[in-house]
Amino acid sequence: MNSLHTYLFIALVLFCIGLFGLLKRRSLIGMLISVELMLNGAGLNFMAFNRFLAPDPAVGQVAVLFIMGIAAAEAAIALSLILALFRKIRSVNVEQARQLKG
Amino acid sequence: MTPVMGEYIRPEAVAWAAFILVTALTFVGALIAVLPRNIIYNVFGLATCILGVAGLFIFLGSEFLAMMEILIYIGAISIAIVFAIMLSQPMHVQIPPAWRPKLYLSFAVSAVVFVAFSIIVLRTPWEVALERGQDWTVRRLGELFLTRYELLFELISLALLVAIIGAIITAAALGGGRKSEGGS
Amino acid sequence: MDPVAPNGNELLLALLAMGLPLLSFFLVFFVTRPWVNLSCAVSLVCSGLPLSAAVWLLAGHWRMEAPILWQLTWMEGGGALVTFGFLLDPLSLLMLVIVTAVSFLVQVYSLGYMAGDPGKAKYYAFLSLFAWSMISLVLASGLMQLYIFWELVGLSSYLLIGFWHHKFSASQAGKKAFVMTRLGDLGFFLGIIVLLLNLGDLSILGLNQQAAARLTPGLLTASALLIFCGVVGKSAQFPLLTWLPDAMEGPTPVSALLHSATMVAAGVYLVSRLFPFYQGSPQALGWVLVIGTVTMLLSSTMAMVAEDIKQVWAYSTVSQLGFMLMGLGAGGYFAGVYHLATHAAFKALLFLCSGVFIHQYATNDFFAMARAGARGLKVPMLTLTLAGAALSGVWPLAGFFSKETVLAALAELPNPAWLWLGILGAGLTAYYTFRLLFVMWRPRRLEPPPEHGERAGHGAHEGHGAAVYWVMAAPLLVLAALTVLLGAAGPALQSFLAWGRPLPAGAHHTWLVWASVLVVATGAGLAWLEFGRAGAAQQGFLSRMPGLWNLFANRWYLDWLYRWLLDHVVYGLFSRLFTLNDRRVVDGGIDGFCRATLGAGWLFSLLQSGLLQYNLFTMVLVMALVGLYFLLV
Amino acid sequence: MNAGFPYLSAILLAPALGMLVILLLPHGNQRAVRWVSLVSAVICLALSVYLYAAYDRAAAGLQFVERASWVPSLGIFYYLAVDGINLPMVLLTSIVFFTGVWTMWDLQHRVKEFFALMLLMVVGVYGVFLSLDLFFLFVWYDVSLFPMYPLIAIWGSTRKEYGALKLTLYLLAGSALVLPGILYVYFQSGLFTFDLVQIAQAGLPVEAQYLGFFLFLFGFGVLAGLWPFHTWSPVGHVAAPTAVSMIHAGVLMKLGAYGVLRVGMFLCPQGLGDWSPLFALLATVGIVYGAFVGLAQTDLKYVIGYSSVSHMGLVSLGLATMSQGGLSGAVFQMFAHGIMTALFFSSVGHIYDRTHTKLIPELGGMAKVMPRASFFFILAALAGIGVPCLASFWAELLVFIAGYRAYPVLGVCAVLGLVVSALFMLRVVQKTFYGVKNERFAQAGDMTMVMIVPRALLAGTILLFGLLPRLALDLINTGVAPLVGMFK
Repeated sequence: MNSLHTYLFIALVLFCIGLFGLLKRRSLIGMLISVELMLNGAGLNFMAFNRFLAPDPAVGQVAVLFIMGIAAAEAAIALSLILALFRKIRSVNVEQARQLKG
Repeated sequence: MTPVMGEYIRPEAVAWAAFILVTALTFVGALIAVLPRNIIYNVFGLATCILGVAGLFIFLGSEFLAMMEILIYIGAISIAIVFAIMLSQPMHVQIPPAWRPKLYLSFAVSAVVFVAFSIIVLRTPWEVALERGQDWTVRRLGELFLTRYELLFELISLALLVAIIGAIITAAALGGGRKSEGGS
Repeated sequence: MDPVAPNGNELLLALLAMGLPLLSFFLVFFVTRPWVNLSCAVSLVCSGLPLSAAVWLLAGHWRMEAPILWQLTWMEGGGALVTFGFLLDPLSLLMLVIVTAVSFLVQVYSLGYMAGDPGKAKYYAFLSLFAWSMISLVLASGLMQLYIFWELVGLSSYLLIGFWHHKFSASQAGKKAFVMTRLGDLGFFLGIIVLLLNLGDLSILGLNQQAAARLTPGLLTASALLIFCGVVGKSAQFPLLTWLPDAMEGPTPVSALLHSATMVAAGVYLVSRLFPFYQGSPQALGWVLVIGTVTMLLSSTMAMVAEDIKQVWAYSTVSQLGFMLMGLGAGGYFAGVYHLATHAAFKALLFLCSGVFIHQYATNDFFAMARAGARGLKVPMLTLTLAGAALSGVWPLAGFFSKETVLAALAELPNPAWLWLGILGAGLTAYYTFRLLFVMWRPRRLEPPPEHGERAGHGAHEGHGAAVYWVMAAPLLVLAALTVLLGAAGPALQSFLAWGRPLPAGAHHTWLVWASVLVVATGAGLAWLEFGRAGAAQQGFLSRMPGLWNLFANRWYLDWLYRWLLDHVVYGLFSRLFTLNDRRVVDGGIDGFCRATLGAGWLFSLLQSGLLQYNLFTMVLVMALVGLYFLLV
Repeated sequence: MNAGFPYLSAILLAPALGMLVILLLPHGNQRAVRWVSLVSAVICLALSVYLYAAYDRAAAGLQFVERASWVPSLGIFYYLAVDGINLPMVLLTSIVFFTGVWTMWDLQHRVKEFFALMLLMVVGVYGVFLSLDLFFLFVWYDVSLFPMYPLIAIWGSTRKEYGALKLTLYLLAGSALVLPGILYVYFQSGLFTFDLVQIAQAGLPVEAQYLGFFLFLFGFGVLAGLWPFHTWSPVGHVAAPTAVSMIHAGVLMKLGAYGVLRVGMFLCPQGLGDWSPLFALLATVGIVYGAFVGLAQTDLKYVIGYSSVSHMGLVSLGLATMSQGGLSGAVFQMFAHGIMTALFFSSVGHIYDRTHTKLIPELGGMAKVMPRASFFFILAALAGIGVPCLASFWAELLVFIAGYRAYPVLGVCAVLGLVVSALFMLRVVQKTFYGVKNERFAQAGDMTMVMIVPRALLAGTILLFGLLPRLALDLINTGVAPLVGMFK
């Protein structure tokens, strides 16, 4: 409970579950949720280092706050893109969005 | 009151139980956020997971962050996602079952990443800083934001602003553009 | 005998002889071709003047003491020096006179023979080219120059044999002549290269004087034999002898030129030209003797069954050339050259006479000619008989003396077999010559002359007047006179060719003369029995032996063999396989490679699916692996 | 020699300016287009003949040098000069260019584009022959290759797109080897200059020469029709329009051999020593193989194409012998073959224009129908057989002597190829021109006097250099001699 490794592994598992979801989900919203999971994993990592290693406990918290801010921004942008795409192709299935294929 | 409880239930045990609870909350939430095909379940999974992470933050010593986590993720992002779902995806539209190889491939890639990171975690000789500050107060955070990390703070504010404006424009203009295109 | 430089007079005459025919060729071919008579005149002048120059030179140098040499550098590079010039010595002067005389006479004769042919001017241009090449060949000062004009002689004969090229057989014969002689020239060329690389000096004088001393015997024999390959091709010796009978497809005067003084004579001339060189290698001379003998007997047998008058003479040419080579191979330098000279006279005569008949009766079959009344044409008939007698070696004609010299040379050889084979050949010659003569003189029945049908190749026949007849007859008379006179000129020529020095008197074989006279008489008598006497069946004894008849009539199946080789090896095997290889393997390989490239492009284009998650897979995977790599290594 | 009129630049500029003028002319003005091309061709021809005459054979070496620094930091120079090797090539280019323009006088289809592209190609060819700077040489090389594609694909005949594509791909593959070769040499020399003469004088390390020559041999060898990279050439010849075939077979293939000589052998003389047996073997195979394959062809242009393969094999064999005679012979053969092939294609072009076929079985008796065209073809065929007193004979003579000296067995095989080539040329002549007149083409006209001029120029050149080989060889020997010195 009080070891760095425990937290790092929890964060890692969270990250990998998020990654798995990101790769697997075809729903854009599902992918967005997975990205949030990954971000949380990263934030957890920061806090773990902050708690066990860092010289100044405030710095890690700052970083996590930044991550949250970025996550919020990203979510906003992503959701708006999803909505725009949905209007275009009437679906949020990423496999339908294949305009990049030559 | 505490000593009484301490006779029967030791604080460490309570802490362990709590830790296990939040960890389980995190993992189960994450899995629910990823696995089911119904998107609403996913959002609930995300919320559950966030609660677990907030708990972990408390264990890591920052109640403030735990609070912020719940506030931002559950209060803002999850709600936004729910709105997006409502706006975009009719609940009855079924997404066809996943293509199996893709599932395996995703799992394999995640596993590889997991292994890679595990090795990194295990092989890195983590060293504790020589002097460690003990100031966990929110005041300290606020000071830092306005002094050392001022520029970053400004930047993230700007990024948020731009993101919000961008979101509005994308959501409105792209869709609107299509409409006006259709109309003209 | 170091060569001397020519004085102005000699230089002028020799260059005149070499240059005028070339001038005439260019003039006639490119300028005066539309005006036929003018072209003929130009050509005649340009072959008459060299004749006078040649006679003048010969007369002026009857007692010459040292060869006259004049040369320029024609080309130089990489250690190969090609000179252009002339070498005047008894042999080349004699040959020059023969060549110019025959070509002049042939040109005069052609005035009548080719009258009315639409390509007459072009024909005269080619004749000039032919004369130029042959004269330059004869006078060549170096082996390379000789080779160059040797090839040009081949080219001109190609053009002339295939002159009536709308006939398939004519163009085929021209091609055959060129390619077969080219095959021999291959050896000649390699021989020259061998000499060049090992000796560095290709001048004829140098070769004759020093080659034997400076080359190892093996190299000497090898180069001599390689050069002899060229002779085999050009003089139509075994095994490359079949092109010459086919070359009859050309106009008859061309055959006369080809057979007497130019094309085929070049081969024998080359051996005599390099005779001291050949003497350095007894093995090479031995081969010359063998090839000559085989050719002579082989072609004599072919002549015995031929029914085309020109074919008979063609086979006889081949056999006589073999006979000359026998003489040279036996070491009889004078014998070979003398026979070459007399043969040029009477063989030209034979062809020109035959030409008159062919022109008159529009057939080549002498049985048909005889039936049509050939003996009515007195001048050609008499001269034909004279020339035929000379060919078979009847005293006192030129052929008799030259044949005796060759036989005498053969008698010097330790092995008497050569002599007997030579005498046998003389008998066969007498037989087939008299066979033809008797058939011509004593036809079985006379027929009215056939209508002048369309005989391909002979333009219009409007010019049968007396003028044409006499234009064609005059050269016959000149040649007939030569045929008679050359016999008496033997000793004079001998001393001329030996630089005026008295020769060691060879043993006189009186019995040899009688033996050969007897053999000739036997041959002629046999011909009389079968063809000449009243009521003769006019069928040779060979017709009772169909196997032999077929063998001889099919040229010992040599042609068949060549055809087979060409069809099945050259075309069927190499050409076909290489072409297949080119289409399938080389080209197909490249096309396959291109298709594979396109296929690979298609395969890779599958990756570009537009599915972002696959890109993501790759990205993450690569990042993880790179991270692992840096951690673990 | 630095001062004075810049003749070489003028040669380079004449067609370039001609092309610009043609591009600026209004559409539809075909007469003007033709005249501009002809004028630029005449200027080039006159300048080349002047250079050929004015070149000081006694002094030898590089003359009419024009050298200016272009990009000093990379060591690129604008460096033009002629010597005994490229001067005959320049003359050849001018003759073929001039006759090519005249031959295409009657072209009706997209005249402006055709002549513009043709002039562009010629600029490239001149550039390659005149430049002594590797960078420029490569650029000009590609400039001369690129117009081939549209020229064949638009104005060509039989399977034109296929032929054009194949040709372009092959040649670009070749230049894809040349470029690394040039860069390799550039860096290995340590001088960081593209100046060919400087690099050659400084000399390259032996190992670098080994690889460098390999790259140049196969890079340029593709363009020289080196066996087995030759199949583009018959296909391309067949597809190309007359003048393009003339320039292509007459000049462009020489670019390859010239490249091997000028770049490969100049810079990597020792590398050549290691590769020369292979080079000679490929060359000899090409000689014999080309002749045999030519024997089986039924399309006149294919026949000529394969004869080119065979004759270019002779060039390669000459180069591979590394001797004075072989190199002189090779250079002379490039010249003689260029003129000869141009005459071939020019005559065939006329026949094709009039009869609309070039299949040998369909023709026949052409000597009666069009005696002039037949004369020129037969003359070219005789030159191809190696008849003495025609230009190629001397070249072949030198190559055979040198070839036999260096590689006796291959030399004999190559001489054997001569008989086969005689067989196949005469076969074509017989089947096409001799025999009974084909009534179908009885009305097909012969060449007019105007159309004779270019052919007569080519035929005259063959005869002139055949009768007086020293006109060319004395010059070529001076150019080759220093090179031979480098091999020792």
